[in-house]
Order: sequence, then C-alpha cells, then structure tokens
Amino acid sequence: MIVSIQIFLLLLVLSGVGIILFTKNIVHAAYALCLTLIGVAGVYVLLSSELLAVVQIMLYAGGVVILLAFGVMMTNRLRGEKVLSGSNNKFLGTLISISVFGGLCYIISSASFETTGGALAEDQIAQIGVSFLTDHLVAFELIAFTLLVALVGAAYLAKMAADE
Amino acid sequence: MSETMLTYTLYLAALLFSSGTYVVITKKNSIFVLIGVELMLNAGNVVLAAFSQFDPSINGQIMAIFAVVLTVCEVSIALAILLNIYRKSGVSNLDELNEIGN
Amino acid sequence: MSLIEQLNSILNELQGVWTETALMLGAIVTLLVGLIKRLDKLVIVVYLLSIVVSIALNYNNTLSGSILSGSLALSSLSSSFGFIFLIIGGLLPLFGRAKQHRTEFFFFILAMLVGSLFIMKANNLLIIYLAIELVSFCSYILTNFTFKEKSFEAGIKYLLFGAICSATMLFGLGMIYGATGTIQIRGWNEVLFSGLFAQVGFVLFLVGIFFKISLAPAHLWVPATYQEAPADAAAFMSIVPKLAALVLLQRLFNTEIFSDDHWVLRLVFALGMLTIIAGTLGAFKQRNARRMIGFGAIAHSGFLLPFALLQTTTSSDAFWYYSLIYGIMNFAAFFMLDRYEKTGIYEVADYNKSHKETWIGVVFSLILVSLVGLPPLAGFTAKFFLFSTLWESGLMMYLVVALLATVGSLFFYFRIPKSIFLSAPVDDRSINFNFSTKILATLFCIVLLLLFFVPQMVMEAQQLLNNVHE
Amino acid sequence: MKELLIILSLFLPVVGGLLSAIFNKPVVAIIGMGMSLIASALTLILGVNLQVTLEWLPGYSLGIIVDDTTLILTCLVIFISLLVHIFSMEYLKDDLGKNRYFAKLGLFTFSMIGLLLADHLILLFIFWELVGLSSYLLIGFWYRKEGVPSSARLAFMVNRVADVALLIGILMLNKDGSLNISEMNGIWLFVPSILMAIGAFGKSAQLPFSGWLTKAMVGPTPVSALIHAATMVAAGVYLLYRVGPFMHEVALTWIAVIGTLTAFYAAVCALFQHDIKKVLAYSTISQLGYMIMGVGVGAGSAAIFHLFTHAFFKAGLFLGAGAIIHYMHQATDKDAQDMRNMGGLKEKMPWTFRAFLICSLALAGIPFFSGFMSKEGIILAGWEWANQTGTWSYMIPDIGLITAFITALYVGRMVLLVFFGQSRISSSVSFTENLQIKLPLVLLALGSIWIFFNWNPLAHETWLQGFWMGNDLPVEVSSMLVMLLSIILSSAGLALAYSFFKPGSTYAESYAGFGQKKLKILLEGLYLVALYEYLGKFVSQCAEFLSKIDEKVVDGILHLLGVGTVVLAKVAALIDRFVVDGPVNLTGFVSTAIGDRLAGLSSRSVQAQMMWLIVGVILILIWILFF
Amino acid sequence: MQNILTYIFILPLIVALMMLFIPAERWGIFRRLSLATVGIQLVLAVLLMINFDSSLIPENWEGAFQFVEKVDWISMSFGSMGSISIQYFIGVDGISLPLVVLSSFVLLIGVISSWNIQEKAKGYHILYLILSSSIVGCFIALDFFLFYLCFEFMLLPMFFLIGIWGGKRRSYASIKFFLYTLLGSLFILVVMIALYLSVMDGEVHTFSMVKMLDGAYASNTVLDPGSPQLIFGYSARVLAFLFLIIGFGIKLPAVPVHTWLPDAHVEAPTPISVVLAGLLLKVGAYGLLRIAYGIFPDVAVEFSGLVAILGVISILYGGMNALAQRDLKRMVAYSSVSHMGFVLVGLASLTAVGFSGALFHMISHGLISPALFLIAGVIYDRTGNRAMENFSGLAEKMPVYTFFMAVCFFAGLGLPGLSGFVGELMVLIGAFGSDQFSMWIGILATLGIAISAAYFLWTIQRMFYGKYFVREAAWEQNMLDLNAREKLMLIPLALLIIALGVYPRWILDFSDETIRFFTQQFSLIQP
Repeated sequence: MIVSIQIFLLLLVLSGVGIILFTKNIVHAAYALCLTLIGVAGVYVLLSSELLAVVQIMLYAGGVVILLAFGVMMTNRLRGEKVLSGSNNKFLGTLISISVFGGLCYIISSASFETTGGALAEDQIAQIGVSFLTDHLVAFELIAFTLLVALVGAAYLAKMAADE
Repeated sequence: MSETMLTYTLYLAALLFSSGTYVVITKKNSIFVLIGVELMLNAGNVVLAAFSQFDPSINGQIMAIFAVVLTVCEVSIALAILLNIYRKSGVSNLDELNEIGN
Repeated sequence: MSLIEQLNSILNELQGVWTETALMLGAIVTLLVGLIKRLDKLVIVVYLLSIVVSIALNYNNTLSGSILSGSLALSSLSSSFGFIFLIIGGLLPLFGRAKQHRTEFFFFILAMLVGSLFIMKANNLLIIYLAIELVSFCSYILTNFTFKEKSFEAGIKYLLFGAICSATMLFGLGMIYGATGTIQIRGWNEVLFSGLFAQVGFVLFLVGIFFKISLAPAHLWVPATYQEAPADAAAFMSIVPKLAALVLLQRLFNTEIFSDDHWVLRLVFALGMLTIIAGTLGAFKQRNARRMIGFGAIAHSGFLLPFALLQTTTSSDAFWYYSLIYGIMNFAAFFMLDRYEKTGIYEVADYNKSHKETWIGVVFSLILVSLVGLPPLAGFTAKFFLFSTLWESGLMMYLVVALLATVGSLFFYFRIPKSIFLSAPVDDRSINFNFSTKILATLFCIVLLLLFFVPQMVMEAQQLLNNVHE
Repeated sequence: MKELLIILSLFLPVVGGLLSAIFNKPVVAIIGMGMSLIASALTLILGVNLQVTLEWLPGYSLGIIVDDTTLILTCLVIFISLLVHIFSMEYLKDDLGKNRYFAKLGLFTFSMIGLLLADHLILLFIFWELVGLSSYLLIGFWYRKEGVPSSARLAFMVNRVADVALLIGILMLNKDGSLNISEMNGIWLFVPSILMAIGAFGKSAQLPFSGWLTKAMVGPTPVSALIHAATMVAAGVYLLYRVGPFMHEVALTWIAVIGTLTAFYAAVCALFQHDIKKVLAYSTISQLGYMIMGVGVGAGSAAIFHLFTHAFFKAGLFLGAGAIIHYMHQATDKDAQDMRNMGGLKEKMPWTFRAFLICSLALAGIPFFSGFMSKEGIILAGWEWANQTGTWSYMIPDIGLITAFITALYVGRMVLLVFFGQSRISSSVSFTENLQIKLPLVLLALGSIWIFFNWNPLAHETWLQGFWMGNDLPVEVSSMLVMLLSIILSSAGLALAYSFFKPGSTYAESYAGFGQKKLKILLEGLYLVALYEYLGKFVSQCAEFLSKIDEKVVDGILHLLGVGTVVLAKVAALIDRFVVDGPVNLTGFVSTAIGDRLAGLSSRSVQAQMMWLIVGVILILIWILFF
Repeated sequence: MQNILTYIFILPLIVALMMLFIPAERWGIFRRLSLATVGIQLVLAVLLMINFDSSLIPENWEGAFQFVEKVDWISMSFGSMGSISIQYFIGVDGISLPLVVLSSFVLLIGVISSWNIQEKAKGYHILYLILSSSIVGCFIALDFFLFYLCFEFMLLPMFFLIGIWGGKRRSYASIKFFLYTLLGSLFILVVMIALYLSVMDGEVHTFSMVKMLDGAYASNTVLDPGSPQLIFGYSARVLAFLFLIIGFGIKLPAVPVHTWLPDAHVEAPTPISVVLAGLLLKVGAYGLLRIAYGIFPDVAVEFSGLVAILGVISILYGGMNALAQRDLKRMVAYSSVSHMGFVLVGLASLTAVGFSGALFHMISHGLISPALFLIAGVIYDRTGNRAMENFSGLAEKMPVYTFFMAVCFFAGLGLPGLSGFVGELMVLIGAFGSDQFSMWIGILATLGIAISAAYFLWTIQRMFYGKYFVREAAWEQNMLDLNAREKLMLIPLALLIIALGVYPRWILDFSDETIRFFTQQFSLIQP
C-alpha cells in the first residue's frame, strides 16, 4: 500500500517536474507546478508532516500557483495565443543541473543518518501551536512582521503599477 | 521510517533542486524562473520535513512551514515588480531586461 | 520545563527584544501616520523617535547570552553594532528624501533595521533564515523605490538572485538540520560536522549569508542593485545588512569546531580574497560612479571578512573600528554620489562638469581617499588595524592580497577626483550644491579626520555604550 | 706673508679675469696676471718652502705644497699666460666676447697653478678637472662656428674618460695609504699605476688620446698657445713627474713605450700637414711624447726640463702662428691657416719671422737653442736606461732619435713654406707688428736660447735643475756619441727639409710632386735621391696611413664609442619603455581584462549571474570533496 | 626655541587652513602668504641650524636627537596587541637637520617659482603648504606612525599638484606617480606593523623610531634579532629590510622601479618638479638611511652588495637613458635617477665617508636638480616646448641663462668646485674603501661620471652652442634672457652649489658625529 502510494507520488512529482522542464508554455508549467506541489504534499504526509502538507496545498498549490497564473495573465499579452517561453543556455544548464544532481546524490548516498530519534508527538498541530508561542515566539513574531512587510510592499508596488 | 526511505526522499529533494536549477538557468520568462525557484525551495522543504520525522520537537516541519509562508511573500513581491516592469516596457523575458549596464 | 515556567522565562527575557519591538511598533506607527494625509509631515519625526527610543532601549539592555529558548543570543558585539545600525538609520533622513514614497520608504528601512538586528542576534537556523529573508524582502522592495524602469529591472534581478541564494541556503539548512538534529547553532558538534553531508550543508548555508555580505561568488547582485536603488537605500543596504551578516558569521565561527586550521576557515578566507580581487578588478572599467563604488563596497566586504573569522581580541576591536569607519565612509560616499546625481551627474566621466564646485570636490575626494585607506583619514587607521590583525594572525596571503587591492582601489576611486580636477573642464552652470550639502559633506569629512587623529574615541565609545558584558 | 704671496699668485689670475669680464676692461686681467707674476717671482726669490693643509672633508685634509719645483713651474705658467694675455689683447681686440675670454683665460691659469701646487691627489684631481673645464670653455669660445662645439665636447670627453681612470687610480690608492704626494713612500701596484698613467696620457695627448689636441685647434690661437705651452698638456707630464718615483716598474716601461710611440707617430704626422696649427699641434704631441718617455725611463727632471724649454718655444711658435694667421685673415679670403697659401712672409712680418725662426730651431733640436739641451737629456737618459734594462729597450732612445730627425724635417718645411720664397697670394695689405705682438714673441724667442739654461750649449742639464729633485740616473761619458748622433740627425733633417722645400721647389707647395716622373729622374741622377724619394714615398704613404689612422681609427674609435654609446642608450630607452615598464603595463592590461570580464559578469543577465553563483558553489563543493 | 620644530611643522598647516577662508578671487594674496610662510619656515630652520649642537657625541640613539618634543597622541587599548601608543615625537639629529634646512630652502624656491600661477591659485597654495608641512614632517618625525603619516600625506597634494597644474599627459603621470608610491608605502606599512609588534618601550608596544633604532625588541617577537622568525621560509628581518628597500626604492627611485619619475617630472609644473626632485626623492633616501639601515643594521650588512648593485645599475642605466633623451626635462629626470644611484652606493658602503657622501649627495642633488628643473622651466615658460632639437645657439641670445645653465650642468656632471662633485667623490671613496662588496662596484660607479659628462655636454652642444635657432618663429619674441624673478631663484641656488662645492664641511660638520655613531653600529655586527 505504502509502496504504491510512494510510487504514485513519485510519478506525480516526476511528471510535474518533467512538464516544467520540457514545456514552453508557461501556463502549462504553472499547472505542472501545482501537480508537483501536490505530489510533494503527499510526500510530506508520508514523512508524517501533516500540517506542512496542509499548508503546502493551501498556500502553495492554492496561493502561489494562482498568483503565478495571474502573473502570467497580467504580464503577457493574451490574445488567444499560447504564452511561450524560450530557453537559452540549454547546454550549460543541463550540464550544471546534472552535476548538481549527481553531486547531491553522491553526498546523500555516502552519508549515514541517525534514524533512531525519539517518538513524535501524537498531536503535532497542538505541539506546533504551543511552540509558536514558546520556543518559536521570536520566529512567529518575525514572520508576522515579514508578512506585513511583504504585504505592504507587494501592495504598494502593485499600486504603483496600477497607477500607471 | 527506514533509512532507505529517507535516502530516497533526499534523492527526490535533490531532483527537485537540480530541476529548479535547470529551469532557473535556462528559461527566459521571468515567471518560469520563479517556478524554478519554487522547485528549489520545495527541495529545501522536503529535506527539512524528511529529517523532521526523527526530531520530537519537529523543528524541521515548523521551519518548512515558515519557509512556505516566506515563499508566498517572495512570489507576491516578485509579481508586483514584474507587473511594474510589464506596464513600463512590456517585457516579461529576463534576457530582454538589459537596460542596466556599464 | 513546564509551559508556565517557559512563559515566565520568556517574560523575563523579553527586554532582549525590546529594541526590535520598538522598531516594529515604530514601523507600524510610521505607516499609519503616513496614511493620514494631514500627519504625513510627522513621518520623519516618528521615524526618528522610534530610532531614538530603540537606541535608548539598546543602551538599556543588559541581558547577554542565549535568550528566548535559544532563539537569540545577545553579546556586547551585537549590542554595540546595534548602535551603528541605528545611527546609520537615524542619519538616513539627511539624504533629504522627497515627500513622495517617504512613508513607505522609512517603513521598509525600519523593517530592514529589525531584520538586521535579528540577523545579528539570531541563534538558531530558523531565525537566521527568517531574518535574512526579512531584510532581503525589504531590500528587494526598496530597490524599486525610484520607480523607474531600470530600478524595477534591478529589483527583479536582485530578487531572483536572492531567491536562488535563499533556496540554496534553505537546502543547506535542511542538510545541517539532518546531520546535527538540531536547529540551534550551539548544538553542533564536531563528530557530526566531520561528515561530508553536514559540510556540504554548511557551505550551502553559508551561501545565504555570503549573499548578505556580498561575498564572492554571491556578490554579483551588488553593482546593478547599488546602481539603481535610491541612493539612501543603497547606502543603507551597503552597510547595515552586510555588517549584521558579518556579526552573525562571527558568532557562527566562534565555536571550537572551527579551530585554527579548519578547512571551512580556509575556504572562507579564500573566498574573501576572491571577493577583494573581484571587487577591485571589477571596479576598474566602470563608467557609472555608483556602480564603481558598489564594486568598492564588494572589496570592502572582503576586507571586513577576516574580522568575523578571527577570534582574537585584536580582531574584535579592529572589527568594531573598521565597521564604524566603513559605515561612515560608505554613508558619506553614497551621500555625495546622491548629491551629484541630483545635479545630473551619474557617470564618472561627467564629474568634470562640477569642477567649479571645488570645495565639494575636495571633500568628496577626501572621503574617497578614506575609502582607499590613506592617511590622514580614518580609513587609513581602519586599514592599519586590518593589516595588523592579519599580520598578527599570520594570514600573510590575505595580507598581500589586501595590500595589493589597496593599491588597486586607488586606481578606481581616484577616477572621480581625476575627473573633477584633472580632466578637461566642462562648464555647466546648472551644477551647484546648496549650503546644507556643503556643511554635511564637510562634517563627514571632519568626522573621518577626527577619527584618524583620535581613534581612541571609537574604542571608548564602544566601552561607553556597551552595557552588555559576557 | 709667504702664504699670502702664494694665495695672491694663485687667485689673482682668476680674480683679474673675472673683474675684467665684469668691467669690460681686458687690461685688468693683464694687471692681475702681472701682479700674480710678481708675487710668484717674489716667492721664488724668497725661496718659499711650505705646506698648508685644510680639512676639506672629515678625515681628508687637502694640502698644498710649495717647493722649488712648483714655484718655478708656477712662474713659468704665469709668465706664459701673461704673454698670451698680452698677445690676445691684439688678437681678439674686435671680438665681442672678449670679456668672457679673459675670465676663462684667468680660470685656466688659476686651475693650472692650483694643479701645480696641489699636494693631495684629490686636490690635484680637482684642479685637473678644472683645467679640463677651462679648456672646454676656451676651445668652445667661438661656439657659433661650425665644428667648434663638437671639438670642445670631444676634448672634454676624451679628458673625462682618462680622468675617470685617474680617479679610479686615486681611489684605489686611497684604500691603502696616504694620498699626499709628499708623504708617499713605497711602490704602488701595477693597476693603480697604469690608471694614473692613463689619466696623464689623456691630459698630455698621448696615444691613444692624442686626437683631441688637434681638434682643439679650433679655439683661438693664443689659447692654443696656452694649452700647448704651459697649462693643459703639461699637467700630465707634471703628474707623472710627481708620482713617477712610486710607479710600478712595468707601468713605467709602458709609459716609456707609449711616450716613444707617440713622439714618433706625431712627428710623422706633422710632416704632412698643410695647416700651420696642425703642424704645431702634432709637434706638441710629439714633444710631449718625449717628456712622457723621459718620465718612463726615469728621467723625470729631464722631462720637466723639456717641459720648461718646450713651453717657451712652443708658446712662441703658436703666438707667431697666431700673428701669421691674424695677418692672413686680413690679407686673403683663402684659408688663413694653410701654409700653401703663405710664403714670403719674411719681409711682411720680420719680427715674427725672427722669433718664429728661433723657436723653430729650438723645436728642431739644434744646438745653441734650448730645445736641444732638454731633448738631449731625455734621449740620453733613455740610452742609459736601455743600457741597464736590455737590448730591446734601445728601441726607445732610437726612436727618439729618429723622431728628432723628423722633427727637424717638418720644422724646416714649415719655416720654409711660411716665410721663404714668394708670396703665394697677391695682397698689398701691410701688417704692423705692434707691441702687443712683438713683446711676447721676442720674450719667448729669447727664452728659447740656450744661455738662460746653461752656459754650455751642448749640455743636457740646466742650472734650473736645482729647482727640482734630481732623481735621474747618472749620465755617462759614452753619451757623447748619442749627442753627436742627435745633432747630426737634427741638422740632416733641416738640410733635408731645405732640399725638399726650398723656395721654388716642386715639393714646396704639395707632395703631389712625388710622381713617377720625378722618381725616374732621381733614379737616373742619384740613387740616393731615388732612395730618398722611395723612402719619402714610403714615409709619405706611412704618414698618410698614420694620418688616416689618426683620423679614422683613433678618432674613429672615439666616434664609434660615442655612436655606440648613443645606440646603447637608445636601446636602453627602448628597454625602459617596453621591458621595465612592461610588467606594470602588462599587469594593468591583464587586470583590466579580468576586470572587464568580472564587470561584464555582473551586468549580464541575471540568469548568467545565477549560473555563475551555482558554478561557484559547485567549484567550492569540488574543492571540499577533493582537497 | 624648544618648540621650534613644531613651529616649522605646523606653521604651513595653519596658514593653509587660514587660506581656506580667503575668497579665491583674491588670488594675489595666496602667493604672498605662501611666500611669507615658507620664508618664516626657512628663518626658523636657520635658527635651528644655529642652535644645533653639532659637537654632541651620542652614546645611543636616544641621546642623538636634539630639539626633541614628545607628546602622547594616540593611546588606546587594542586587543591582544596591547595598548597602542602613538606619540607626537619629533627631533633632529645631524642627518635630518641639513635636510630640514634644505627642505625649507627648496620650498621657498618653489614658491617663488610658482609666483605666476593664477589659475586656481587658492587650491595650489593650500596644497603646496600642506606638501611643505608633510615633507618637513618626514624629516623630523621620530615616531614611525607620524613618519608614515607624513610620508603618505605627501602623495595627495602631489597628485593634485601634478594632476591639475601639469602638462598634457598630467593625469596619466599623476596616477602613475600615485600608484607607484602608494605601492611602495604599503611595503613600508607592513614593516611598520611588524616593528610595532616587536618593539617595546618598557611594557608598552611603541612606534618610537628611537626605540627601534636602539633595538628594544621584546623577546620572541617577529623581528627580534635574538630569535629570528621565518615568514614564507625567509627570515622576517631580511624580508622587512627588503620591503623597506622596495618601498623607499620606489620613492628614491632606483632602477627598475624608476619609471614613474620621468613621467611625473615631465608633466609636473616647474615648481612641482623642483620640489619633487629636490625633496621628495630625498625622503626616499632619508627613509632608507634612517629606517632600513638604521633599524636593520644586521641585515644591511648582509645585503649591502645587493643595494650597491642596485645603485650601480641606477647610475649607469639612468645615465645611459639620459643620454638618449630629447626632452630637456626628461633628460634631467633621468639624471636624477643616475644621481640617486650614488646615494644607494654610498649607503651600501657602510662606511662613515660613504654615509656622509650619501647625505651630502642628497643635499647637493637637492640643490642641483631644482636648479636644473628651473633651467628647463625657463625654456618651457617661453616657448611651451622643451625638445632639444628645437633650440640651438641659445648662448648667443640668453647669456645669463647660459651662465646659470653651465653652473648647474657642470654641477650635475660632477665638476670639482661645485657641490655635485663632493657627494660623488665621498660616495666613491666610501665604495672603494668598503669591505662589503668588490671594487668593481666602485669602478662601475665611477664610470657614471663619464656618462653624466656625456649627456650634459651633449645637451649643451645641441641647445646652447652652435648657430642661434628656434623651431618656430612665434617663439622668437619670447626668447628673452632671465627676468628678475628667475634670477632671484637661480642666484641663491648657484651660490649654494658653489659654496658647498668649495667648502663642503658647512654641512658635513653637522652630521659628522651622528654618522660616526651610526656607522659604528655596522662595525659592531659580525657578518
């Protein structure tokens, strides 16, 4: 069961990545990204990070992809034709990304990991909630402020664009 | 969760990361590049989540959650800037953005 | 530890973040005040007020060590650098920003201050990541604040480059987390760090910090950004986040893991030398003055780097002195660049139009001389301390590179005085500088001169301001 | 008092010269010279003998020494100089630059006196150089004329090169002992000895340095008189005379050989000159060769004696030549110095003729004239020396004798060409020999008669010799033979000259007559004549060859050296531009090139930047993995 | 009287500061102020000379200096380097005194020479006064930091003075000058740091040159001669000495790092050439003498041969180059290279007479080269051209000029009776008497005298002798003889050149005891 889910998720991610890599159509790529992100969310579930999976689907698959889609629509002349993106540096890109992949795989394969950590808490969401106000209080404060900044920034910049 | 599973997850992360690298380097359209960046960020999140399962205080997962939030912020800012650029010059491909120079 | 105890300790330790809190509040108030049309004259007042309050709070803080469940670590270094940041922030209105966009500008500056202070104090990977991202976001946004096509271009390029760096850093964070099992930087231990996985993770993590310090190979964003960002933002960006990241680096390396001859140290020193070389050589042929100074700032990152890595007391004293002087010099340089740009002079070659304004030219030249590191300006003392530190620590290669780069830097910094005074003069009557510019420029110059002749002032200031004692 | 007299006689010439320049009154210079002469004569009469030192540099006390030798030579220099002054009054009376002329003349005299007085070698070197300077200034006096600047420079440079050798020699000696001549003892090593000798060769125009002296003829003729008679060229002989006793034996031999060769070579050259001043110049070189030879064979005092007598008759000859040239300038547009344009001047300028004749005879080495006595002393000393050293050494006095013969020959030729026969130019210009011209000529001619030096016209010693150290070898009776030989040779020379160049002779105007026809007649008539002609031709060819060598080789080497230096300097300049500056420029080029790349990197597309970032990270990782 | 050195040092700075507040339109006032300032400086320097006790026989360096002033300047604690103490510490001994007097004199000549500069006169005179202060500061500083400050601070005014008031390629020349000298001064900076870390005054690290000269090293420090330390495999002391040779050698300048000099000289305005040749080169030589040789006598003994070879190469190479030049100023510039080679040889001889000769040659060259540049400037002022082939027979039109030219040229070629000869002679005596290197060095150096004669005479022949001729008719009307101002500059110079040539102990008596003490240091060291 687990294995078949794993294989399914892997296929999901791989197909998403594959489309992104080889398509020229940005809209397709955005949807493929959505596919990938959902697959990754599945992986999160398998990694017993349920909240993360939820956040992933809500924020990423929901938010980011829609943002990107809007972006595509707003920043490209949409007169019925496809929104295509050319590529350059293909050879170098391939070379670099393959060497990155190879290098990382080599590093991963040569590493050995401590897999005998303590048991995870039952109620991860509660645990995370508490930690936001205790251990990660500063981080929580900070991300809140960052969100404000990003919000103001994005809004202000977008307003400028709209004012044109 | 076995070590093998962990390793495979990490391979997946490596795949995502290097695919992101490829997209970032090769694709001309700036939104495409953003997509690549998302892939790379996701790779990082996968790594965090993968190790988080061995950590009772699940710091990795928390960090990944924060990272996701930050990513959204980043994308929104990026899109705001792209919008401005598009409005000003009608350009959305990065290689056409070459006004600045020496 | 029970939840209650934990909350109590948090309450006790909250004074460690009062400075930042005040700044955040100040930022929000600034934004709100700016929204109200009638009150928008008050923006600067609110801005300055929040800075002053923060300075007072920073002065008041006596906490040190790790606080708030290990999220932050306070030290005398972070406390004293806090003053540099806040003072630089406080000086920023001197640029005389026009009313338009002013509220938002100062809002983002305050946010960047918050981020920088957090970078400096961050004690776990999460805070490091968050704080760096906060500063980055502010920088991305501020880069666009001239609202011209080129500045948006610079903004998106900066953002994309930064995003790559942050993704790399996140990946590295994950690897470190996996290898060490903790996000606390104090929790790292030697055994775990000997593995290749952790080492690679650490390097990838460093890329994110290098991005903030603008260290090679993550320095490539600097020229375009400094060139197109508003001058005040560029001045701020070239000083505050860089120094903050350096302080962070200093703490990262201040562990026994990185003993004398650790490969990471060697790597980072090599990159530091590379940075110096790249910055110096890159500046040679630049036509845009701001871009050239930007390359100079890259080289200065390389000059600053050893302080963060060497853990001697000499190094930390020199770090303080160099940082303060670097802050003043760079601020002054960008200030002058801004004034020239306001008269329409962007290119180095155009500076000959301003040959009639001898006094400003002289003062600007002196500031550049200080950036080169020649007596009798404080830049020399800073360089002198740098060389002393390097000599004392036996970093001879670094010393040689730094010395040669100093000669090289003369070559490009002096293109501006050369253009003002030595090139065939072009008469442009429209170019003149107002009185306040002259006064301010002179003041900067006097400060730089003064700190050469009385460098002990800088050291005493650190003693005086610093209430944090480890 | 005595010091004051010495100081007066030293400084009055230069002070007088300067004052005359400032006040534009040449008379002042003459008065200065006159007073100087009186002062030095007084010192001579009083018999001053003193030594004065002054610590000039820390540890280096420069001293002057005043003894009989220096005094008598000082008197001589001042006397000759005074006469030259007087003569110049007339000779340069129309010249615009005569103010500075007298100042320079004063400086020249001053330097020479200083050189004579110097005891310390460094002090000597100082005046030595000043002599060089003043000769430069005087030779270049007519600096507008073509060829003059380069001749002046040549003279100074040749001297300078020799001076460097002298200085090196002095400095080498300094390492081991005192530089005060009066305190010297022992024998020097060969190298410093020969270096000193080279220095002397330079000043005294010996081979291979002799070229400058003929070049120096471009200066005013009275200056030539001064240079040749008493001041400049005498310096070398004087130096060698003073340091001769300390010289290494081998070096002395070398000196003798060089001196002899120079004497012979110059005499042969003189024979074939047409320019009257050139003839005199070669004769000076030749006579200096005798003196140098004298020093070399250990007859220093004989050399000084010859210096003394030579000063008189050579000054007389030059002043006479000056008068002749002065006249010729007025009389004709042709070359005023070419003897072929002269002739028959006996009637035109009788006083000049008489003085010139006496001096010529002295030069030719005819008994009853001073030149004979002193020259004889040298040749005899050479003979004695050869007696003691070895067979081959006889070459030296032998060549000396042959030179005496040639000397007589060219002297005869000169006198005959200039004064006898018919005037070769038609000119009605009359020449008044006024006092300024007559007086010096007469005095010098008188000084060339034997009686002032010794009652015995055949003696080779002089009562003046009491003034200088008698360090010569004793001369034996067998020397009578040599003396006889010498007399015969000189007379034969004169006779031969007359037979060749007597007025109306075909050879009188040129040597072109040495043609085939004449040779045939001579062969038919008298074999001796044929032999003469053959010899003459051979000598003429040799002479021409030697003259060419002088022009082409000796001067040529100097020119070559000059050209070579200039070429080398150009090469050095090129190297400077491309090689020495090269690395700097190369570094600049390379760094700007790299800088361009780096700058380009930053301004290119953001994707390229990202790529570079990632490549950088990969490189770092590789570094980690493999190092 | 006790503070006289401070007055000499500070006075120009104060006046420069005052000048800032005078409106630039009244340009005439600046030159008068400058003249007065430098004049007072000269008077003070002469007073200093009169009051100097030249009979003082020092026992150690501490006691060798007179008119010493010592005030704490910077005193701060600095990491593990301990307390940094930098003092305002000045004084003169027999070596620096003549140089101080020379400086004020040449600076005065420079002011007179710049009398006609109207363009940006304010800036010019301010920079000039700053320059004058820093030059004097170099000679009187006894604290290494102070010395370095003055040494570096000469660069800036010089850069602008050449760059703004210079000739056609002025910016190239000024940058080249700046780059070269900055490179050199960084070498010196490194040595300064090492010395600072090694020398102790009691318990405190010190920059005091006196302590460095007296060898007050803390044990086991990097430059402690007792425990030699290695850097890159070389002894630290050797490296430090070589660094100083390079650093000061650039300033001197020695072949092969001399190429900035001809360019800088050719492009600089006449007064700046005067100061550059007359004083700045002397600073390099002074640094070698005082710092390289004074502080590292043990290494100096070891490396004298090298320095001497450098010197000989400079002499011959500079001379040969001068011979090939067509530009009068360039020729003079190369002759400076050649002459400074004699200073190197004199130093390398490590004998008292060689040292005295080096010092004397510095002084004498400090008089001759300004005069030579003034001579070149006269022609340039009149025609804007200096190429030798454009002039001929100037002696006819400009006899007074020719007279001064002759004095200077003959002084340059080392004619006895003029000061140039004395220095060269003493150096050569030192070189021949030295145990440090073979006699060939001395012989080759002596050849330099012949070369110098060659180029100076060649120049005279080309430019001053022969038929009168100037290339362009427009110059004709300007070819007037020296005016009063030019005479005012050249007469004192010529008189001094002659006076020093006739009686050199004017100067040598001041330095005699100091140099004797100095050279004793070398004899104490067993090679």
